[in-house]
Amino acid sequence: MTTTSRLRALTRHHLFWPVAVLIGLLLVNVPFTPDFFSVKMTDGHLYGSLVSIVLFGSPLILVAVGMTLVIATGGIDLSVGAVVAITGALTCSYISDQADQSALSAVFLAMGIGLVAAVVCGLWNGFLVARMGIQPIIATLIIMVAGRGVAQLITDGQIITINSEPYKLIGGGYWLTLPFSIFVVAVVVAATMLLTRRTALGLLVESVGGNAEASRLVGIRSARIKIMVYVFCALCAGIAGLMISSNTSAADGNNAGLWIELDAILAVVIGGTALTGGRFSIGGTVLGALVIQTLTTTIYTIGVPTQTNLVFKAAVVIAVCLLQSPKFREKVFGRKTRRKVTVPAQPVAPVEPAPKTEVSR
Amino acid sequence: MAEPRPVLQMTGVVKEFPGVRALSGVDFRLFPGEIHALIGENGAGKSTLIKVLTGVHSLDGGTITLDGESVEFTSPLQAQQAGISTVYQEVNLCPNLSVAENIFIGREPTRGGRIQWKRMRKEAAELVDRLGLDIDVAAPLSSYPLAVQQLVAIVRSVGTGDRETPGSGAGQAPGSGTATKVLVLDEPTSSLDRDEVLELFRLMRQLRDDGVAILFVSHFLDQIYEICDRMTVLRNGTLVGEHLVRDLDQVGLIELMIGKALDQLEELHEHQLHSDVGETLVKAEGLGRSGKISPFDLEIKKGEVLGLAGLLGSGRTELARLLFGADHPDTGKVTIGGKQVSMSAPNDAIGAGVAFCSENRRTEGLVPDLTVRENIILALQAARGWTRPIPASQRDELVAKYIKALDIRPANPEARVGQLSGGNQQKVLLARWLITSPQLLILDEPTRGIDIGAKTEIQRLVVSLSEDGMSVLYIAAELEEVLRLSHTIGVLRDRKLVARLANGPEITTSRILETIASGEHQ
Amino acid sequence: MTATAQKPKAAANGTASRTTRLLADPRLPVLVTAALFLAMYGGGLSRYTNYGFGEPQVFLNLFIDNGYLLVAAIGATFVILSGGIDLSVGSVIGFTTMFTAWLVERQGLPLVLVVPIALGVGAFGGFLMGYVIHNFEIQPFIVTLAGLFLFRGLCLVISKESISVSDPSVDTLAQTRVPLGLGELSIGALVALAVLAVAYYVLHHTRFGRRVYAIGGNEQSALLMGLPMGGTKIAVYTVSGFCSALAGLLFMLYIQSGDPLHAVGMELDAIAAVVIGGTLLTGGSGYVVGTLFGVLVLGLIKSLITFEGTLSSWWTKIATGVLLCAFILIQRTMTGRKKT
Amino acid sequence: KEDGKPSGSTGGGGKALTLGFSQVGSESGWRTANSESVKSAAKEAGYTLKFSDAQQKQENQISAIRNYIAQKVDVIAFSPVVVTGWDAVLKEAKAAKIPVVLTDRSVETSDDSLFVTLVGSDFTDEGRRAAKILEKVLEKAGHKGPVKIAQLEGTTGAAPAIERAKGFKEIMDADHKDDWKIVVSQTGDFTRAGGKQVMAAFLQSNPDINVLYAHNDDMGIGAIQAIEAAGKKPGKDILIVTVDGVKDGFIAMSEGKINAIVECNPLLGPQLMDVVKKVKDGEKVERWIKTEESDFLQDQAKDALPTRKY
Ligand SMILES: Nc1ncnc2c1ncn2[C@@H]1O[C@H](COP(=O)(O)OP(=O)(O)OP(=O)(O)O)[C@@H](O)[C@H]1O
Ligand SMILES: Nc1ncnc2c1ncn2[C@@H]1O[C@H](COP(=O)(O)OP(=O)(O)OP(=O)(O)O)[C@@H](O)[C@H]1O
Ligand SMILES: [Mg+2]
Ligand SMILES: [Mg+2]
Repeated sequence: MTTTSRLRALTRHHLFWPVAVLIGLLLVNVPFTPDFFSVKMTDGHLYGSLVSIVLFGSPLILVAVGMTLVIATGGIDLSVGAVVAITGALTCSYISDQADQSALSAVFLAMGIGLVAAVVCGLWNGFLVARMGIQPIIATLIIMVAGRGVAQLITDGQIITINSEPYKLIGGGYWLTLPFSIFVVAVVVAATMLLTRRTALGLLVESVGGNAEASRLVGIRSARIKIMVYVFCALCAGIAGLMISSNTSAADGNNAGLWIELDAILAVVIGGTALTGGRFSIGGTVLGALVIQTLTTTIYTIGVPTQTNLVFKAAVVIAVCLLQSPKFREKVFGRKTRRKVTVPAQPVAPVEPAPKTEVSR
Repeated sequence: MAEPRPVLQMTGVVKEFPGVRALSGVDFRLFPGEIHALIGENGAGKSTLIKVLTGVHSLDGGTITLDGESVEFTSPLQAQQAGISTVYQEVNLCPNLSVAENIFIGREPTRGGRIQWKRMRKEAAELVDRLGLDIDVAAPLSSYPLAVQQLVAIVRSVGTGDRETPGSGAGQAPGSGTATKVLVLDEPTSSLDRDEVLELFRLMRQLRDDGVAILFVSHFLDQIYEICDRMTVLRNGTLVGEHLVRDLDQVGLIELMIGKALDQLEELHEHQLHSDVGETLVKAEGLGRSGKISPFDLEIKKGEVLGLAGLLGSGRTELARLLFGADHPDTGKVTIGGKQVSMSAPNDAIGAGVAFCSENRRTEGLVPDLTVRENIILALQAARGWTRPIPASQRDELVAKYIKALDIRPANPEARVGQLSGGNQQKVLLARWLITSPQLLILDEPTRGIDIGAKTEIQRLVVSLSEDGMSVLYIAAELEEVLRLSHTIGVLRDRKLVARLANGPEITTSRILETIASGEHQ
Repeated sequence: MTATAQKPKAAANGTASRTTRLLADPRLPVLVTAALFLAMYGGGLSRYTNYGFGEPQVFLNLFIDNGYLLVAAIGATFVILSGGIDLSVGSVIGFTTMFTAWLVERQGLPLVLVVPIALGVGAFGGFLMGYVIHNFEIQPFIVTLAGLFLFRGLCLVISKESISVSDPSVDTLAQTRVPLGLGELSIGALVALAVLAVAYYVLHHTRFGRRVYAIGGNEQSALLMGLPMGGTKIAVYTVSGFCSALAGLLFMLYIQSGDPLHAVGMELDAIAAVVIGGTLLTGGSGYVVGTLFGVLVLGLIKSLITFEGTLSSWWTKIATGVLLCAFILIQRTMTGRKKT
Repeated sequence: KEDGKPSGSTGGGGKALTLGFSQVGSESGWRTANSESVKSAAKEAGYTLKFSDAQQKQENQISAIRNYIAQKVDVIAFSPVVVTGWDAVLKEAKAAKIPVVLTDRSVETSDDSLFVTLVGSDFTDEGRRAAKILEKVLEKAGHKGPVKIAQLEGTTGAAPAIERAKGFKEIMDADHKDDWKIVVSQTGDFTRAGGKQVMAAFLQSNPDINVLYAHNDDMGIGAIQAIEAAGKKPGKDILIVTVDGVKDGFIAMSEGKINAIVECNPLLGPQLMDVVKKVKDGEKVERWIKTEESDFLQDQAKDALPTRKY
């Protein structure tokens, strides 16, 4: 009895299904790659599938975390992919102009420039959404379209290759035998959690997303909060942009972060945040992003033919969503234990005896 | 017709929500041609019973029979098709559609599949007219205040019951063509004023005489005694009794409801207003907004309770919204505590110590996904800014205090507000503003949907707050309520502040009604 | 005792000034979009007359070149009005081109048979998505995103290579031009306009159409009002699937080939067109006529950029973004700022 | 030029020739170099160039061509996004007597007279060349035993990806049926990030891979990074053959990390202008003008590097 009820409580936890799916996906790999879970030391750092999942998944986690807050306010940010491209392009083009590409100061300055550009994009999105009252999807579509053009303008349509050891660290390097990006992600996620849960930001964000008019009437400066989350989201995308360009030591204005917005939104939803705004879960988003990255890796390792990649992905996404839907579980597994009629044990109250006809006719 | 048979019978109805048992084995029956009151405190399970009946919630136990046949609806549509017409507690209409469409949607008059717009508007206007409403049925519903929306919802449900109106010809009834057998009204009168209530009652009687069984929920006991034939009392999700109205007096009823002898509910009937109000706190000069309310001058003193009286749509809410900066005024200025405040957004007013508790708790008040605790502290937190969260201990203490003071049930600060009963939601909203301890508290129908016990409690609270020096702008549909609490009464008519009456023994409800009617007075 | 009280007469009409009323009119965004479109067209005229921009055919080409987008956007309008979203549009279009090309060319089926099959498949796809969205209460964004992956994947499963359609009946259909006084329109454009007319009728003059608005206005209320929610929702996605498939057929006529990468990202164009046309993404407010202007605006932006003719690849993107942005901002200021 | 329509020149005389050029997009460095080459060559030749970018969408390209027809340009040139579906618009061009030149890749049409000539390379042939050069690479490396190939494909469904795979397989099936085997093949979307990520997964699931064939340099470069992260030596433990020949590819090759590159030359601007002029003047041109391309092995890398402009 207690074990089943504990199991119940466990399955009710909002992170249960994302975790279950993640574990399931990881296990799928084992028959194809028996040493999938093994992690070994190579060249002084850890190496293995799990490590690469985290390494390659880092940018997605970052973007998705930023996206979570935007979605929680009832918005959406389609421009993250373009911001990824712009940041990478600016940073790399600055570094590539340097005589000494490995000079720390130059690298920091370059990253600063890139991130400032990201913040500017975020401010613009925030301005359009919060001050001008333009629907988020269309407001951010502008940068989604134009931003990639800007990124290519910066790179001149070429792929800018750089050769900077310190810059390489962020997205492709290792520290304490672990991919450095793990630490970046950990810091950003921790900072986000602190920022939203240790201050009142989380509450206000959820309030704005849950009922915008009510929030206005309690005096929440929702415009400010919205601008903040768009800036934050762009900043996260910017850091992801640094990572992606650092990972390959190259900035690709056209392809960097292409369609990452869809994956990020998917991650947010798998993590249990509703697209309509309101309650959000950063932990869920991180899990969601890991699920997606694992799915991608799985597709590569188990040898799915290229032409069926997308069908496979669709199947998994549908399966995940169905599993997460209480309605579905109820309909398929549940048989919903209805009719466990619990007739009252209470002394039934004095019901008037005769149904006197009270018709006033 | 020897042995009258209930048109509707529910036996042993059980409904559980995670963590709450909202109904435990309730029996209920409804006879044709009667008006049956369902009574209970906030959170007793009235709305839940209605929702279980009409297929909004699934049944966890028990049976429902309609016309002798066992039924279990899985959607409101099915219930409607079986002849149960319902007005739910919160206004559930589509604000983006026109009034006429809201009345007819799902059963628009059509010819060859094409909606007959003209006919629909004409019939809608007729139906609306029967409730004494004079509004443009082609205008979107959202352009009307809550009370009008409430009436439209009623029109929608009753209008279909007796559409044998000769003018409309066809007489094809709602949905599948069944006539209304059961009409369910969950607190339809909570924001209506006297006139509308009378109109509604007239209509209800007419329907009853036609043999429709009516289930009526209200917290106004007077109304129940005025119109109902029989009543069922719920307490805490259990049935405590079914009585003929004439067999049970108010005192007995209240005792049944709250489960203990009632002590001093009447107490407030006396004017016990303190007379020493302070200097002017708020001063509005020429404040107005075109199309909403004509420019008005208003003064509220420290510790004064200013009540607003007026009929539905007279502009009380609009006035309050302007004072709070919820709408942008076209003209005029406001000074609070001697300083002029720019009223461009609620923030300005809040900064100057004004609080506004909206009449429309669902769209303008609560954030349904957040917990009781979060909803309560929201205004205070917004005022402090996001960087300074309220310390957890202080927060929990405050929340616990108000949950207790207002008797919010369930007394669980972690419960989602959207799952609370209507009355309890209202209390949460009140608590939210009370903890900000404002200088001027604007209460727009704060007792809407609140049971009598809590209502007295709230009124007492208002009195004591004003004694402590808080100014209150009080709006209520019930004139008596305004009269009981206010030092001064502002009378509105046709969106114009027409008079200010100092409260005193000579001021009575009829006096106020006269003022409203004549429109001019000093 | 209340006999003395006179009912205040409704005054909603007189008092509200004309401008306030105009600003509140839900039709305003459509009018503004239309006006801005004309203004933009005028701008193009004055700038590129020498390059033949003034020819009526250039205007008609907007319809010829965007007919398929119009049909897809009309489907999207239904979904968005109901408060949902459909991301599978582009993929379904791509899939339809691929599927029909495959049936016609590789399987040798006659076109008269292929067209209904393709439309049926599209509609069924939409139906399935609607079914999942409604019955399992999963967010439409995600379900249709899965649809996006699925249909794009199915394209590739049919064939990785593009299939050229050389069926003579497709040829004739594609090349038929209907003269229209000043210029000519293609079959595709005419079909698109017909779909627009039907959609307008359905949305404004049938019960189904009004239910779509009701659900978009407030889903919970619509349910409690006893509207057949599930049916409507599923129908809306079915309509969208159908329109996408029809758009796919028109697209196939337009380019006479099936290719697994056709119409990638077109869902965003469709959604953008709907929103530019004044429809609210939150649902319940908007007009399908607005969608027409949304599509025309997007098409015009493309045309203007081609006529400009000197833009490098990235400036093309930037210019598209800037024009879009300018358009939206002007539209926004003209319709008056509402609180979000 | 069996249809002889290029003679329908409108003005000639002093007026500069107008060329409408519709580019696929700017999806890669290769493509950008291609656009630049066309632009600068047009400038040099003194032609008025109408350039438009289709953002990888055929419909954009079609409407661009329609617009060129409306603008009555002298010659239309374009790099088709896909090979099919051009008949209608090309017929319109023909009706308007505007000659059409294809660049970069061909189209499938029912009527050969719809375009005059193709200036460009052949993706299938590149695949074949890649297989051929792999033979040399294996020989040079003294490789013995089975050849386990990992293939990094381009964007699924894109013509270069399909044809480069096809050509490679053709030779493989013909000459190396027994000893060569493609053990894994996935798309890396023509990008470095894609190449790196996919290669990392390959190395996990198939650690015994010893040859990599990447459909473009960028994916190859990404894969090199993944190989290095796995502690292996690109160019030694795993032999690498790529297609394209961008500068970064040559740099990697000169560092010994790529073993061979099959060139696919984007700089066809001057050739195109030549052809345009000829077409305009009604001269006879060949049906397919191949670009000058060669294959490079590691020892040629150092010398070839300075010639790489993009
Ligand atoms: N969806 C829900 N989820 C969880 N609990 C609910 C839900 N709906 C109602 N409840 C709980 O059921 C109980 C009965 O609520 P109900 O709304 O029926 O009360 P009521 O009698 O209508 O009160 P009121 O007079 O305030 O409207 C309350 O404790 C409420 O919190
Ligand atoms: N016949 C009418 N009855 C009621 N309201 C109307 C009528 N005609 C117009 N209205 C609307 O009423 C609004 C004023 O309503 P307001 O909410 O201020 O009234 P109120 O006095 O607060 O009434 P209540 O809150 O009881 O509905 C006006 O903006 C107007 O749009
Ligand atoms: Mg209730
Ligand atoms: Mg009011």
